[in-house]
Amino acid sequence: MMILEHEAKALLRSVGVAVPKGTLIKPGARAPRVLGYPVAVKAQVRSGGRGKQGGVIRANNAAALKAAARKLFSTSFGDEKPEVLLADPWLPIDRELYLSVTIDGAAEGYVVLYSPQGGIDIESGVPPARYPIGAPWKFRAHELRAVLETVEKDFQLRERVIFLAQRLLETAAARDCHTIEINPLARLKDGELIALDAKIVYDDWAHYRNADILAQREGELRRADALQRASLAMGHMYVKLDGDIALISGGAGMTMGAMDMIKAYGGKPACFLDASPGPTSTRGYKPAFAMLDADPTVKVILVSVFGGGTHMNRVARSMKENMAMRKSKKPVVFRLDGTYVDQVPAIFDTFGAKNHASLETAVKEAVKLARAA
Amino acid sequence: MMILEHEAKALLRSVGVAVPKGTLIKPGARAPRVLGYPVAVKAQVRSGGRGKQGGVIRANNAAALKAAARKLFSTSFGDEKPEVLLADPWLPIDRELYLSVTIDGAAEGYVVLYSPQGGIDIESGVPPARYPIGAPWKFRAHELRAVLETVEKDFQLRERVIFLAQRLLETAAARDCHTIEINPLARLKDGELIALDAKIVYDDWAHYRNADILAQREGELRRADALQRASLAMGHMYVKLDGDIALISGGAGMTMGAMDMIKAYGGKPACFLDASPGPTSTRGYKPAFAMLDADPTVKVILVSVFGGGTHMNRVARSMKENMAMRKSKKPVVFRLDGTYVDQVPAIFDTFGAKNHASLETAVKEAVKLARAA
Amino acid sequence: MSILLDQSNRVLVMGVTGNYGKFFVTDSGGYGTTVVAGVSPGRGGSDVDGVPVFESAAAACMATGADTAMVFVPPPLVRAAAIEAIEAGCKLVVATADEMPVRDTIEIRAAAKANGARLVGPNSPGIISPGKAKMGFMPSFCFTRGPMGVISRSGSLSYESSKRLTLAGIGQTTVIGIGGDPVKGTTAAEALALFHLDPETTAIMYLGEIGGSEEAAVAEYAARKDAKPVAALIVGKTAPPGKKMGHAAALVGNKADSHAAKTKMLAKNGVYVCKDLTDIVAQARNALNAAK
Amino acid sequence: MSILLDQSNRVLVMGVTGNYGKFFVTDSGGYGTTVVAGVSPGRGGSDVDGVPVFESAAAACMATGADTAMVFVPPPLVRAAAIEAIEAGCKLVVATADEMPVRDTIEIRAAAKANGARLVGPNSPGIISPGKAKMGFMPSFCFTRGPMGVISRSGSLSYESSKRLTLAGIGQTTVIGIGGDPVKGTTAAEALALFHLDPETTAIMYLGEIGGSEEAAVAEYAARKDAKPVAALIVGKTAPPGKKMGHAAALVGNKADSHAAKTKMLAKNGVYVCKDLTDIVAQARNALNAAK
Repeated sequence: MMILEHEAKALLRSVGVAVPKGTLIKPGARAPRVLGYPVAVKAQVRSGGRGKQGGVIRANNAAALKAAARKLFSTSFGDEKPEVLLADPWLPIDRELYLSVTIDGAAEGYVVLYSPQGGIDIESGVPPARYPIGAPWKFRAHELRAVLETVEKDFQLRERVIFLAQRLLETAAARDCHTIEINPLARLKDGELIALDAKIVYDDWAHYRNADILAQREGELRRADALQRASLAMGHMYVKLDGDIALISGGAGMTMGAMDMIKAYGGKPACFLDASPGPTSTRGYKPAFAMLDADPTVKVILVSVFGGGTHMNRVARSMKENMAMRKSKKPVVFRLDGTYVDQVPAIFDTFGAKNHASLETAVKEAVKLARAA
Repeated sequence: MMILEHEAKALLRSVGVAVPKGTLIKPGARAPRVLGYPVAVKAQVRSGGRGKQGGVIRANNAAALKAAARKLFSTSFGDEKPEVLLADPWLPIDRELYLSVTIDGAAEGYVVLYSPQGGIDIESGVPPARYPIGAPWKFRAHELRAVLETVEKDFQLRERVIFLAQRLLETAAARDCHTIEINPLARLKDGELIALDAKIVYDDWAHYRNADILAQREGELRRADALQRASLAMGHMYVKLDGDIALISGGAGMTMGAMDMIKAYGGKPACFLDASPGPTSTRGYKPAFAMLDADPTVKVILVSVFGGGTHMNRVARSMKENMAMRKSKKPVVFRLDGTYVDQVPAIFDTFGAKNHASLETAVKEAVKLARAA
Repeated sequence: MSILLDQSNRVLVMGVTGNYGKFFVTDSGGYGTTVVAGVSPGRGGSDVDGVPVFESAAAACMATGADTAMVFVPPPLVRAAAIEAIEAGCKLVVATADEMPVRDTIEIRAAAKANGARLVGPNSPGIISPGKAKMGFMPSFCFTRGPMGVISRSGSLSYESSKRLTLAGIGQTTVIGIGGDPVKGTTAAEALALFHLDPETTAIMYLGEIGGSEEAAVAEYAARKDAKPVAALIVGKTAPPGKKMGHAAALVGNKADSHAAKTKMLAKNGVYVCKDLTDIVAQARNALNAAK
Repeated sequence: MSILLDQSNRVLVMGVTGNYGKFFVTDSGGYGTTVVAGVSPGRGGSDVDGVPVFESAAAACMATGADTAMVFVPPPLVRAAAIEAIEAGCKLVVATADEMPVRDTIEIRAAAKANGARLVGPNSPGIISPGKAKMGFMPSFCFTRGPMGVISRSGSLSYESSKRLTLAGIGQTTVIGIGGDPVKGTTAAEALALFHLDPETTAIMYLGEIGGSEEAAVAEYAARKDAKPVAALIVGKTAPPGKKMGHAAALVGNKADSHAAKTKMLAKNGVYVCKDLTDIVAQARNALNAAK
């Protein structure tokens, strides 16, 4: 998961990377004390494109800072309102660069990306130079130097970038970061490099060896609404969409495949919900139903599971339990297939449910029911 | 440098290692709130053997905790009084183990040490089992398992130890620790492993990539007295001894060699002072003289430098400057040798100093002067 | 023929005494997989359903000639178990676990490379060569022997698709789940290279997703003059940009990641692109016909 | 003969355009060292005192046949420069820098091992084969050619001791500074093995310290039946326990680390132990006489 800019900068500072001496501003706090003016007042949100959405305001004095804070606290970026702001000193920049370390399948591991022109338009410019590393201990300064030779002509700057890149790579590996991106990385008038912005994406699954990641996951749960929280706590992957046919599925690919088919048959999926992760997926359906039953935009629930290691007899029994517990009258359409699917009809018969033999017929029925609702 | 137990435990907790939920106690603070009784009240000092010196006191209630705190704050361990105490819950221990990861020349890098019997008598028992790793990415759980097979019969415990050892190894490498030692590592009644004590020694020279190390170095300077601080800030290595002939030397081996010779000729060295580190060693002699001149136990100063990269003409000129600046009348004996030593006599002549041709004659004169003082 | 796996693989199960390990011995052994050994530290000397259990992969390989490993240990332990199997001499290691830190996968891949071995997974259903052997929990009835090589980023989707092919009479040489993580033991490009060399595989079905760069490799392969015909289904048409759809790699981060861009690129390079799941059989037939 | 270094080594200077690099080219070149190239990224194409400067070690080795590297870059950069030189083909790399994180040394050692190369240092004066070549800043007048191999954990102490030997007419085949850090590019054991095989070296002088485990390796070597005679000086008799004496490794942590324990162990294994610096020449003579 992505952490906030000020958190990313604190991590970078702790590993010897230069970052501006910023001040955190909380809502309703008294006039924040900053080290001097002007400052860049920056909304701390996870969604991208903040710069282009007015999420960074220059303030030349205390009054302007206060006004900027008021404005940013009342603005939404993506679907996210900032809970905190960062006021960084406005530094005299000589040049804006782009530097990141990220995970890359083709590189079989980590990759360094560098562009001599950083900033908010990085995605529309020339693609960054790419140094594939693989396993972290394979980083070689001289290999990165060879990659940068034609891209960055200023050799003193180049050497600083190489040194910094190794710091980022080692940090990404040590702290289980998927991505550490510095954009812009600024060269100040005195030649020093400083991270004006920072984006860090943690590897969720390293939570057992990194207390920061654990805390971020807990923060994510805290921010979720109560119904979603129970489902997230089960390890489910849930993304709300704007349709009315909710999907409880297993496996990311299968879930997307079913979503696409709902659309193809004229319906609109209400969510992506992959309920397969976690060891207790059969019991885990309970919070999924609770969440979707409580969601007023959901008209129909389609359960579509094609299991290998997940056994369909257990899923069918779980469905029986869940149907017995539910208070909602929203219709549920079932399509189970996979290991022990032959045992499903007998179980379904005991509570009058029907198991569709194909995804097509299940989707068609769900679409029909949604229209009728 | 070594950090305090509570700092080490905080670092371990941040990387997913179980440590007791302790409470910090500062001197003069109000009655500390702990999570429950009994607690182990532990002096936070860097010197070893704390347990045997009464630095850990069990307290069964608030009054006992207060008494323990008062006692520990007024006790010296080695030459160190605790500035803070740690009150840890007193846990139901099933067994005490020993586990550490440290640097080892023969291993060409890191080594894991494990003993099924931990605790304060670890050094007098059977030496721990040893798994040499070398470079950190060469750690192999199955190799460690083979080392532990005959040492630790409880295979479930063994598996936990292996998993923890890898965590410590990765942390040592990522955070530039010379040593991470958990002694005792306790197995609780429920089978869980928890670090009851923790010792971490940082690699001083990694300060540029680890802000913790930088902060610890700054703490070290802060704790030093003002005169020592200037010398330490130069990068000098200073250890106070109980004699009266102060030594300003260059190179650790040469300095010890000169100390030993002072002793052999009937004198007593007042310090180990290796003034060679750092790029400005010639200018760097100034704080060394200031410190030693101000030290009432020092009667004579012996300057003994045998330089290769350090050029003797520059050292001689620095001595001239320092002698001109000094207000102290303490005698100084010189023995410079090495690169450009041929230029020394001419420089020394300009301020009436004599350069001894051999360490023997210099030491003899220093011993004579110390006796006469 | 098939790729990577058939009855000649001598399979070692890491974590054989756990629930998954035990089930695998029965289920997979029943399918035809040659399961020869298991490893479970502390439990060496016992057996699981007749399969001998060893203290270490080295001991297991030495005693049984195991050359292939199936890893069933909790995610934090997969790295150690997989590398142990690789260094004991296993040339194919399958790890189905999800929830694995990507750094661990990177380290396993590096160990595999250094030892001339191959990892399949993680976060993958495994691999099956229908009628011969399977390494994973895929429902066997979905698969049948035939000429189609199948590569999938997603488990359930590979069952769903293979069942459709099977019901339509289109069998598979091997179905390999390359997994949903950003770093894979075996990439689409590597799986394609293997199918390319397999004489029995006449056409290839690729089951992909939004996000990641695997699909670029598929297009690149299809563009080769000597390529076998490729059909492909890309799911995630209805996924909103910027959201991770379950798989760590399934995220539309930039234009090239989107469903539209991927299907366009694939079609441009001669891939038979399925419009959705219902179109699988038709495009598979097109690919097979093109191979004739 | 000598070990590791003579005029046939073709030396590359990493960081040649810095002050140390420039001084080295002049000083060491003047002594006889064959300095053939320098590396300084961004300054390729220039020269330092006639020595051509390249952008990379690979380019330098290719153009000049350099096989040995001297590293003069700031401590945080030593790891990168040393590994670059090793991977460009240098079989001997000398790093004199102190203040190096030990993890960096570990990584250089691993790279050296993987490439069949050897590191000398760090935190070391370097290595000199008197009358032939030197890699370091040692004062040349302290050294002369002769039969004694010298191994030292400390720079200045090796100058002091070698000067005493030289003045007494006892020359040296090679004087190698193994350095004061806990992990060394070349350990005492490795240096002993090299001197053991060098036909010109008839006896060995070892200059050690309290702390660390190098002295155990010296005793072990001396105990061999075919060992060449060894003399040794251990400094730090007056050092208090538990205090680090400058070198990271010079710390009496347990009984075996102490001066008394080390000298006793050495003497027991037949080493001629010097009581202090003034005893160096006498014990060196004893060792040389024993070799006759």
